[in-house]
Amino acid sequence: MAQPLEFEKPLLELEQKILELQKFSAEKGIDLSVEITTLEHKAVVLKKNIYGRLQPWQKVQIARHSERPNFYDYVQLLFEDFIEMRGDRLFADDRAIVGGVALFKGVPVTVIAQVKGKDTKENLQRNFGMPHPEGYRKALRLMEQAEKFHRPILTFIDTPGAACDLAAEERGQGEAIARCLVAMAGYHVPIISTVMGEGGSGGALALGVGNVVLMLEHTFYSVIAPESCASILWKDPSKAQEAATALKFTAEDCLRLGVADEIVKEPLGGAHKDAHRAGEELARVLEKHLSRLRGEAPEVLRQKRYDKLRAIGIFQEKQRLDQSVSETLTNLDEDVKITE
Amino acid sequence: MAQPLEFEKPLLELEQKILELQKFSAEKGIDLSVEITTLEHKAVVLKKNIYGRLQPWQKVQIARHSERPNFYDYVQLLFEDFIEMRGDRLFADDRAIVGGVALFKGVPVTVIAQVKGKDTKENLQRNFGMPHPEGYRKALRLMEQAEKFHRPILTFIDTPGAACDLAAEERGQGEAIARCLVAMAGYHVPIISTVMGEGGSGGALALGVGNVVLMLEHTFYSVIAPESCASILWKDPSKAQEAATALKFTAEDCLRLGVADEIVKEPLGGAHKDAHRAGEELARVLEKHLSRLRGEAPEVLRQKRYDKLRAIGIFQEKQRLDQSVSETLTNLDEDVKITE
Amino acid sequence: MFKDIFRKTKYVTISSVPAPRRLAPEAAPETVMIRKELPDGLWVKCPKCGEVLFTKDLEKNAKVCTKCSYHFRISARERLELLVDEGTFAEWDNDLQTVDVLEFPGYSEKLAEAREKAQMPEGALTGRGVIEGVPVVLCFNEGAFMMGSMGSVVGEKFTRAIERAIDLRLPVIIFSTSGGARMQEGILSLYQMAKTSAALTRLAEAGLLYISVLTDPTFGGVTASYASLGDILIAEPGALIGFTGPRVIKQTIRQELPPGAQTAEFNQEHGLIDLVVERSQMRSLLGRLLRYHQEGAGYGSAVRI
Amino acid sequence: MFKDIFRKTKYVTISSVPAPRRLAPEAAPETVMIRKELPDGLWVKCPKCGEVLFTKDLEKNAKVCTKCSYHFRISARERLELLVDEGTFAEWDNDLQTVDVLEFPGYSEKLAEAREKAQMPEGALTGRGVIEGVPVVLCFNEGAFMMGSMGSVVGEKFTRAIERAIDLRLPVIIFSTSGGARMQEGILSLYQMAKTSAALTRLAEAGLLYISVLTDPTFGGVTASYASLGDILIAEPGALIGFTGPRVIKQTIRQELPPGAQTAEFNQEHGLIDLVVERSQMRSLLGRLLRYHQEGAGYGSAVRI
Ligand SMILES: [Zn+2]
Ligand SMILES: [Zn+2]
Repeated sequence: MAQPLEFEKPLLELEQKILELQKFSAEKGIDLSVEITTLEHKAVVLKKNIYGRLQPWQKVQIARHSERPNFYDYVQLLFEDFIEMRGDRLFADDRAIVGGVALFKGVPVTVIAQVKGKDTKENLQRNFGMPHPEGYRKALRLMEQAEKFHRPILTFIDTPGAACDLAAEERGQGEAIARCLVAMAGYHVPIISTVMGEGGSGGALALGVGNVVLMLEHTFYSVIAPESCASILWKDPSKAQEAATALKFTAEDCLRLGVADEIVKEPLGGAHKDAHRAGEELARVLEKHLSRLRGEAPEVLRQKRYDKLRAIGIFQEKQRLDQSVSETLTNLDEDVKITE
Repeated sequence: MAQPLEFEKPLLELEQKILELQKFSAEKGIDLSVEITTLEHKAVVLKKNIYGRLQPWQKVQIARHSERPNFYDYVQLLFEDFIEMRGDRLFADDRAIVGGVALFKGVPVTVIAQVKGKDTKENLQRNFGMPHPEGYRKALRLMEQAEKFHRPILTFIDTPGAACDLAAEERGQGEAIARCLVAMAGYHVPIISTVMGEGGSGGALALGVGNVVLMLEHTFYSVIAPESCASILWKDPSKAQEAATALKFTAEDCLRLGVADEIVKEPLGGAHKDAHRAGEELARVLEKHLSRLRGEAPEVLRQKRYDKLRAIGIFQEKQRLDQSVSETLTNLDEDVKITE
Repeated sequence: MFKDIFRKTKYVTISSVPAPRRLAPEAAPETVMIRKELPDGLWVKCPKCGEVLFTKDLEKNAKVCTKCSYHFRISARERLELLVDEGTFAEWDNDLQTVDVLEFPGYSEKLAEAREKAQMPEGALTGRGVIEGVPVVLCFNEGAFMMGSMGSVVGEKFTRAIERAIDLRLPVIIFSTSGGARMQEGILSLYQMAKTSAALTRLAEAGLLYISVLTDPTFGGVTASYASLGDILIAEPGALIGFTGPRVIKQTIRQELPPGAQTAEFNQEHGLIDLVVERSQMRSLLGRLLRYHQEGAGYGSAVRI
Repeated sequence: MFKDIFRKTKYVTISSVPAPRRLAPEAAPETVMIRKELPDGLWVKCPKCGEVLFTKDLEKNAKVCTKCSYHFRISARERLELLVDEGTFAEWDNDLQTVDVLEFPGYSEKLAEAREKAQMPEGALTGRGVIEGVPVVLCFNEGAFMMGSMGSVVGEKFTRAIERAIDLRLPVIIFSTSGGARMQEGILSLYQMAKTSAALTRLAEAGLLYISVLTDPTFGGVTASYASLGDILIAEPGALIGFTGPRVIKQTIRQELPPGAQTAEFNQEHGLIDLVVERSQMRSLLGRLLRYHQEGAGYGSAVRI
C-alpha cells in the first residue's frame, strides 16, 4: 500500500467512515443508504476539491510518490513493441536513462526515458533516477539514430536532477547535458518531451527540447529542487514548501510561461491510483501531437522548435535608444514585453 | 649517449680507430693523413653499406631506438606555431596521443601525433606510446574540427600498438579505433599520415587513413608486432627476427604493396643521428604533398582516399562464373589479380 | 586435394532470387549451396555445465545447450540457415581466392587446411537474403577458417557486399567471429580494417541500417573495424568480445583479467553493446529491427535538406 | 536610486564602429562606456599565497598575484579592456531589463543590489569587438551580478549576440563565470540554457568558430549549456569549473571532493578542457586562434558539398 499523503487524510477518513457504515448496515440490517449516499457524494466533492486545487508542494509530493508509475509501467500501454538499446558506446550503460526503438500506433519511434527505481535495490541501480554523463551520452547516441532514420523522438522526464557526485564531475556532466541541448535543437524529426514526474533542473532539461512539451497534471518542472532553493535562499531546507510556491513550477505555471504546451490529465487522485488510465490518456495526447507533427516538413519542424525556444524568456526592452535606463525602469510595470 | 645497436658496431669501431689515429698523429707529430683518409673513406662506404641494406629486424631496432626523435622533437622544425588541444571531452586527456592546431608553411593544419616518452617517467605518463580509447577519441574530436574548419590533417604515427589492458577493454578500444577509421574515410580535407617510428597494428592504423601515407626510411608498419607474431606462430618470441622478415613491413614493402606512397629519406644512420635534417626532409615532403592536395576539390579528395583504400588487397578472382573453384586454384600462380 | 573439398558434404539447393537492379554483372546472384554440417559423434559434452547432450538434440536447439543455454560456436552456413527465409539467399563472390602474396612461411599449408576444415574457399560468406520478409545484405565470418581472420579476400568480400547494399538500398547485417586481421597477409590485412570501415562510412551516409552481431569470439582488428560500427550492436550471450585477447594482455602487461571480463554481458555493462540476444530469438529480433528501419516505416518519406 | 548607478564610475569613451551589414536596426552599435573599476583599499591580500599586494601593482598585472599567479576574479568590463583592440568594442542590447515575472520573494531587492554592486543593468555584456585585428562577437558573464547567474536577460543577450554573429559571419567568444541558471526566474531561467544552446547549434552549422573561456567560478546551468559547447575550451589557471558545486555535493550525497577537484587543471586532466591559459597570455592566444580560423585561412575557400 502507498503511504497516504498528508492532504489526502480527510478523504481517506471519509472513505473509511463510508466503509464502516456499509458494514454496520449490512450486519445489523438497518437501511443507511440515504446517509451513505450523502457521504459518498461528500467524498466525491472533497476529492475533486483536494485534487482540483492542489498546492505546489502537494504536487511535488504526488510527483515524487514512491508508487507513481515509472516509464516501465507505461511502456506496454504506450507501445506495441519496445526494444531497449543500451550503452553510450564509451563508458557504461546508465540505468537511470532507458532508451530504444518502439512502435507507437504502428510508427517506429525512438524513446528516451528517465527511470526511478521502485524499491531501494532498484533505486541504487538507477541512482534514484539521477543520470550520470553516460546516461545523457546514451540518450544522445540514440537520438542521433532517430535523426538518421527519420524517427520521431519521444522523451519522458522523471528525475530529481542529474547525478551530483565526483564521478559525474570527472566525466563531464555539464558537457553531456549541453550536448543533448545542442543536438535536440538541430534535429529534423518531431520531438515530444513529456514530464512524467519530477522535472528536476538541467538533468531534466537535457531531454526537454521538444517541439511539444507535455506535462502530466501532477508534475513539476523546476530550475532547482525546492529544498535546495530554500536552503540557498533562506538557509533552511524545511522551507521547501514556500520555495515550491515561489518557483512557479507546476504544469499550469509552465503552460502560462510558454514552456509547456499541454497538460495531460491524470486520474483523480494522481497517476499512481490508476496507471492504466494515466497511460491511456498520455497515449491519446501523444498521438494527437505526433500525428500533427508528422505532417510537417523536417526543416519546418526544426525551425518551429527553434522558434519555441527562442520565445522563452520575459524581459523588458527599451524601445527608443535615447530613453534612459532609469526612466525605463520606473515604467517597468506598464512596459513589460513578452517576446514571441 | 644512445646505446649502440649491434649492426652499428663495426662502424663505431672504425670511427673509434680513426679518432685514435688522429689523436696519435697530433700527439706524436706524425703525418697519418693518408691512412686516416683511407679509413674515413672506408667508414663512409661501410656506413652506406650498413644503412643502405638494413635488414627488417635492424629497421625495427632503429624505429624503436630510445633516442629516435618523437613528435615534440620535430614540432618546431615543422611548424611556425603549435597550439596543443587536450582531452576527449568525455573521460580523460591521453598523453600517448597529442593533437592541436598548427601553422605549417603559413597554413593552419590539424595535427595528431602518437608520442612515446624519452625516459621512464615520461613513458609511464605516455603509456609507452600506446593510446587508450580516450586518445583515439581525442584524435577524433580534433579531426572533426579539422573537417568543420576545412583544415588539412597531418597525422604522425609512432606506437607499438594500442593500449592492451583491462581499462582499454572496458572503455571500448575497438570502438574507438573503428570510429577513427570511419571518420577519416569521410572527410573532405586533405589527410597526410606519416609513419615516424613504429607503426604498430590497429593502434597505428587508426591514424593511417590518409590521402597520402608517408613512411620515414627506417620505420615499419605492421599488422602485428614481430614478437607477437613469432610467439603465436612458432611459440617462440625470440624468433622475432624471422617474423620481421616474413611480415614484409618495411617502408619499401609497404610502398610495393600499395599502402605507402613515398619514403622520406632519413639522414645516414637514422633520424636519431640528426633530428634537424630528418625534420627538414619531412617538412619538404609534407609540403610537396600538401600543396598538391590543397588543389583538389573536397569531394575529389574524399573519393581519391576511398579509391586508395579500396585498391588495397591482393586476391585472385575467377573471371568466368562457369569455371570451377578447383580449376582456378590450380592456375593460381598464372592468374594473380592485383586490384587497382 | 582441393578438388575433394566439397565432396563430403550434403547439399541443399537454394533457389536463386531475381538479379537486383543496378548490380554489376560479376555480382549477379547464382544458385548457391547451403551445407548441413553434422558433428562427428553422437553426443557432445557442454563445456559450460558439463551436461552430456545428444548431438541431434543440440542441433535441434540451434546448438544451444538445452540445460544451461551455453551457445556453441556454429558455422557461417548454419547461421545463415537459422536466419533467412527459406530459399531466399543468393551468395556473392564465392569465387574470390586467396593469394600468398608475402610468401609467408607456412601460409599456403594453413590455407589448405582451413579450406578443408571449414569446407569453404575462404573465411567469409556474403550475399543477399530475406529475413522475415525484409530483404537484406548478409555477411558472415567463418570461425573455422583460420579463426575467422581477415585477409584480403574477407575484406574484399565484405566491402563489395556493403557497396552493393548501397546500390540496392538494402540494410546490412554482419555476423562477426574473428581473431582479427590475418597476420600472414601483413599490412594488406591491416588495411582491410580501413577498407571495410570506409565502405561503412558510405553506407551510413546513404542512411542505411547496419546491424552488427558479435559472436564468440570477436577480437582484434575486426572489433576495431566493422564489428564495432553497427547502428545497433547485438551479441550472443557469453560471447567473448574485445580488442586484445586475455592471453596477450597477460603476456604483455602481466595483467590478469577478472572473471567475466570481455563477455557480451561485460561489454553491455560497459556501454559497448546494445543487446545481448539468445540465438533462438535472433531471427525474430532482426526481423523486427529490419521492419522498423524500412524506408518510409516512420517518418522517412519526408524530404530531407 | 537607480539613476545614480553610473555616477560613481569613471568613464572611458570608446568610439563606435560602423554598423555591420544585415544588422537589425535595434542592434545598431552605439558609443559605449568602459568602466575602470578600482578596488577600495590601497592593498589586498592574496587568498592563495597570503602575500600582501599593492592594489596598483595588482591592477597593472591584470589582477594576477605577482607572487603566486593566483588569478583574482575580475569584472566583465575589465576583461574586455584586457582583450580588445582599443576603441573597437561596440556594446549590444544594454537596454534589456529584467522583469520579476514570478514575483519571487526578495528578487526585486536583489536585482537592485546587484545593479549597484556590478554597476551594470544586468549580468551580461555583449557586443562586437576586434582582437589583434580580427573582428569577433564577445559575450561576458558579470560575476558581481548575482553570481553571474543566467535569467531571461542574460540568455536573451547571449542568444542575440550569437544570432548576430551568424548574420555577420563572425566567430564568437564567451567568457563564462556563473553560478548557473537564476532560480528567481524559475523555469524561464532553465530554458535559457536550451535557448543559448540552440543558437550555438546554428552557429556551428554556419561553420563559425566558438571559443568558450571558463573563468572562476563556472557552475550549474552555464556549464551545462554554452560554456561547455566551444569548439575550443579554455580556462584560467585554478578556476573552479563543474556542474554541481562542492557544497551541494556534500549536502546531497555526503561526498567530500578531493583537493584540487573541479579546478581548471582537474578538468583538463579529465579531458574536459583544451587549454589552461594565464590571463596575461589570453589575448595573444585568442588572436592566434582567431587568425587560424579565419575564412580562407587554410583550405576554407574550396566549395563544400
Ligand atoms: Zn550446458
Ligand atoms: Zn598569491
